Amino acid sequence: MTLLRAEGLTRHYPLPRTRVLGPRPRLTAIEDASFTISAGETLGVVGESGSGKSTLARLVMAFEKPDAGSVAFDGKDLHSLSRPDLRRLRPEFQMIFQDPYGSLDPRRRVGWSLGEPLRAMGTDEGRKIADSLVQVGLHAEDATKFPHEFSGGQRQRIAIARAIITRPQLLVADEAVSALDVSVRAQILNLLMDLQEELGLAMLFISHDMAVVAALCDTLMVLKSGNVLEQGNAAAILNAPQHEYTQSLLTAAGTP
Amino acid sequence: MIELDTLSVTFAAGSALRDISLKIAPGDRLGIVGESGSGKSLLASCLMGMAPDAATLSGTLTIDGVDMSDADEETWRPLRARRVAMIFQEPMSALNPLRRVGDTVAEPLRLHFGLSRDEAAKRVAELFAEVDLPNPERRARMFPHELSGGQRQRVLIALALACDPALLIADEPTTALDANVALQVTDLLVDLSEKRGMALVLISHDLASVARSTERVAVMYGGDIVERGGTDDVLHAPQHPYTQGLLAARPDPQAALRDEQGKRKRLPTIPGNVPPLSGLAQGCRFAGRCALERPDCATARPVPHGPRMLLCPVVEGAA
Amino acid sequence: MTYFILRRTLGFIGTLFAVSIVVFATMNILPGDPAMSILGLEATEDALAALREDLGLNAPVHIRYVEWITGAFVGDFGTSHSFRVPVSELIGERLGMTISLAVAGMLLTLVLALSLGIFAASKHRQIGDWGVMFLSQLGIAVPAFWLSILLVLLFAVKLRWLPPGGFAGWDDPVAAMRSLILPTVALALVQSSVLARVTRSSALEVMRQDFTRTARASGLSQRRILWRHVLPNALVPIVTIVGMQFAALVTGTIVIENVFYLPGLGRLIFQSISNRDLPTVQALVMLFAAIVVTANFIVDLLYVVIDPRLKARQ
Amino acid sequence: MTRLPANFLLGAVLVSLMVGLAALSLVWTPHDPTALDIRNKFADPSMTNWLGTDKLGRDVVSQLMLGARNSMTVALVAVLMGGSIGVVLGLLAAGIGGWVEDLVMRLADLSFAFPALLFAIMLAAVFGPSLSNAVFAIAFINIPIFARVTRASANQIWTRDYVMAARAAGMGTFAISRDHILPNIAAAIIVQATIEFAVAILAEAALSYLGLGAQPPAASWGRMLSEAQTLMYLAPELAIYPGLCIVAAVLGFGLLGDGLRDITDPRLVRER
Repeated sequence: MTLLRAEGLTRHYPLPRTRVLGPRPRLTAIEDASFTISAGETLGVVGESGSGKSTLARLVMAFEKPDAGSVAFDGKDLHSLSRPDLRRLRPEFQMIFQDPYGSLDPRRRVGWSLGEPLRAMGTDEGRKIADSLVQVGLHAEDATKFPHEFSGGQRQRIAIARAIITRPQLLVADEAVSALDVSVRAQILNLLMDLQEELGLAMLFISHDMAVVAALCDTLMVLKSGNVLEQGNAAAILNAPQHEYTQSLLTAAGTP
Repeated sequence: MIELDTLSVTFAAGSALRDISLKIAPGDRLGIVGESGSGKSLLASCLMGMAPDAATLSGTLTIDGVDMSDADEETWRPLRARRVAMIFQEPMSALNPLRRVGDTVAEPLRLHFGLSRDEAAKRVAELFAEVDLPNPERRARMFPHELSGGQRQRVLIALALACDPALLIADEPTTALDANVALQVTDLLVDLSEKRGMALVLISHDLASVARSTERVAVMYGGDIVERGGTDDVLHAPQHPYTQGLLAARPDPQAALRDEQGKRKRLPTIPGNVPPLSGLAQGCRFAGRCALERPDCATARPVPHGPRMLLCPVVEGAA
Repeated sequence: MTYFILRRTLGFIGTLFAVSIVVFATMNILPGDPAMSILGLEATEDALAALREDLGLNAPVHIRYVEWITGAFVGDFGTSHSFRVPVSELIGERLGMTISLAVAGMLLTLVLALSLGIFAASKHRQIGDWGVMFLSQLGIAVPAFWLSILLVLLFAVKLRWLPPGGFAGWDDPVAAMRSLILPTVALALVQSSVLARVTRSSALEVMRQDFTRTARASGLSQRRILWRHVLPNALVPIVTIVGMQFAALVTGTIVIENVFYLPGLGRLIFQSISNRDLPTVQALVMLFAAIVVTANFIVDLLYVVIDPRLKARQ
Repeated sequence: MTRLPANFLLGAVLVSLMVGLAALSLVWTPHDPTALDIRNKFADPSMTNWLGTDKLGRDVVSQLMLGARNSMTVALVAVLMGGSIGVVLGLLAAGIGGWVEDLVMRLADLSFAFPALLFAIMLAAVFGPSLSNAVFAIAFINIPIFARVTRASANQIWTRDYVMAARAAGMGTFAISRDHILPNIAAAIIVQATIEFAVAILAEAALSYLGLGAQPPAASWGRMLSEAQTLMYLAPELAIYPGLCIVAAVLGFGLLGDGLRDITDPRLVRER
């Protein structure tokens, strides 16, 4: 069953003018990207800085509107929903970020931050905060602590706990393990696999590191400078990359 | 050429480097591998005499037979660029944004060798050609913001090479670069080291790039060198539990993704987190996360042993 | 780059235009009867009506604005009704004094601020740094007019080295310079306290950046790094503050002229307030605001010279 | 908590001294500050008049205390007025963005062409000089200052991942501004307010000195100085005390603001 269907997604950013006449220069962040994610499935998006992968995440999260194309979640076109309708739908798709030090409000206790999505939904917090902390391998008592009392890996666990607290169907992860040390990264990747099996989560997993994507994804999409180079079954691409660029990403991720 | 003997660095918060002993001979290519907080970048700044003011050094650091462990800025300055040079992680911020890159590279040439403006410009063009920058004369007149990340890093390498150093320290030189550019830069460093007979110290968290470019490797954890030996030996047959864990935790893109039941394979992990400077154990710093830990590991100072240097009281060292 | 300059120039003209509207509106539309405030509450209705006619107050507001702004464009600011001469003539006679004072003040400010700021940055966390920081903190806290009074007390009243105030004209250049020494010093000490702090902190900021580490790793001396690498990069924020300080400089000049009884525009504006001479006040406020806006415009253009990155980006 | 910085402590001492004097003047002064006693003019400091008397025989200490009250009140009213308008404008600009942000910033740019003194001059020319005009002028110039600081720091917070997470959770612009933006920029605003407090004290003194602020017989440090200036040869010490008071108050708030910045600036904390 298709959960997310993106068609012809295109986004340009205007650049400052350099001359008086003529069209305004623009930067193509992403050009004509189409993909689907089925329920419980993981799509990996690989690309380096400037490939447009973060723009893709913001478009899917409906933080900004595409210049062309559409994103349909559960059959509903996210970018044509009214603001209240979009807000009501938001608990269904959540996001985790790259920098574990920036994704939690430093002035709020962990429990407060975890409760935010619930308050936005207008549901009762009940035991959900404690439950989701335990689910990501932390303790219920951690809710009363502040983010600075945790290490990077633990903070990323908290961010994941916040993202799954509304029991979403889709999780968008933008370079979610890139800032972590290798030894901690494996723990978080395992946690994501556990949660995916327990909750039937679908994931849009964005990374520059082929190795990380390989560990987690069913399908793959390779981006370069806003263009889709190749996409399809992850194992197929990893074993026989069609594109030279994909090959160089694989070499970089290769075993020592 | 450079010899460290039980070099230690202490901050108010705790000890950041502990009894580091290393020898770097001319033409050596040494990799230093570690995660954040392992002390690898601090070690690099010590080799340049650029450790933070708040740090206290003990032990000896010998360059060309002279102990530099408590040398002052004026003693260090003639050595920098001419004996030991360094390149950094962020090629953008490491270049003065208001100067043409050619002028930046020419500056030490004119200062240290007294070259004239024209001689220096000529030498800069040669250096740019040596680091494979296309169209060297034109590049020299550009500002850093007009170059790509890879080109900037090449400019920095040219700057480091300007005064023919005997040792080049590269501190995470490719972390900020895209994958294929990173490969090219790593290969360039190896190439230059071989052609010039220049020693290279490559500091990285990326095992793949260290494997590709170095002959020997030192693995650091919590301010200790926990394992040291030939790069192939260490990376293919790691003996220290930390090195083993670190290598295993890397997902392999070519490996099978799912087990027989169709479930995704979990990655082997090292439990716990990298401890902060103030929370390091008295004994083995890996204590608390180690699978082979014995009761006295956290308190007893491990002694380096084995033909391949190993800092673990539990594992018997082998070659 | 041409586009950048063109856009800034258009913005500059637009700002001047907006400033003129604000000045005109404040002085003409705010509830208040200029005729009444000129003649006082006891004025007869006839006298008020006559003055309103005289000042052209009976025409609709927008017509009066257009007349004022077109006149101002060719240097005609109307007639001062207290001095009975054209406002432009009043301004012309006094402009030299104000400009000399402002330029001298700014130059002394720059010299003091840059040298003290860089000195403090190079002695970061040492006694020299603390000393400069303390003095500048004190300098910011001292009102320029009180500093002037203290200077007069010391150098004019006690030591009798310099005149306490007043200005005898440019005919005797030595006497004229002597009269301007204390005002210039008073103006510059306060201004340079602010600027020295900015210089120090932006120099420290630059010193923390990676390329100073590169310079150090290339074996350059501390001095060379400071003057060749740190200062040029620190100039960008310094120039910004210099632009913003023009507002303070204008204010400072007005105050200082009044403390030292110097016949400049700042003195004129206060005489005009006491005389209820609205056309003169309006013209002067416009002039001062225009100076501030122009200074900021020039600073904007200066960025392009200092920073090659702007040339490329804009 | 680490040791408090020296500038913060010194600032706090000076500020409490000045605020204390101002508060005390509400209930008690050594003498009636406006009571004339011509026979006792220019009295030297004594047990009854600790710092002597002025040209009309008024007690200097009592006048200085009243001046403190005047300064603090003017600064408080002006900074609160200008600051709250500026903060709201800045939050709106950062939260809504687009043309709202452009408009607010254009207006802020425009108002930088008018230093407080020029604004006060215009008001004085139209309405005649008064203390309320001075307060209004000082409040006015605080609006763009706070609008800019608020917008700049708020825009920084708006790019943080935790704000993105809040948006992903379905929080609206107002709720995010209230829950995340304001608490995280509060420190920056308080630091700015403390520094602007010092600036306001200076501005009030200058305006009153020039006759555009407090009118006689109201006591103000600036006005005391303008009176003293005319008597410089007769009683130079009268030109000293009010100036010292201004310096102490401005220095106090300035140091306090710097100290607060040192304490709250995360960059400096990391350095330690």
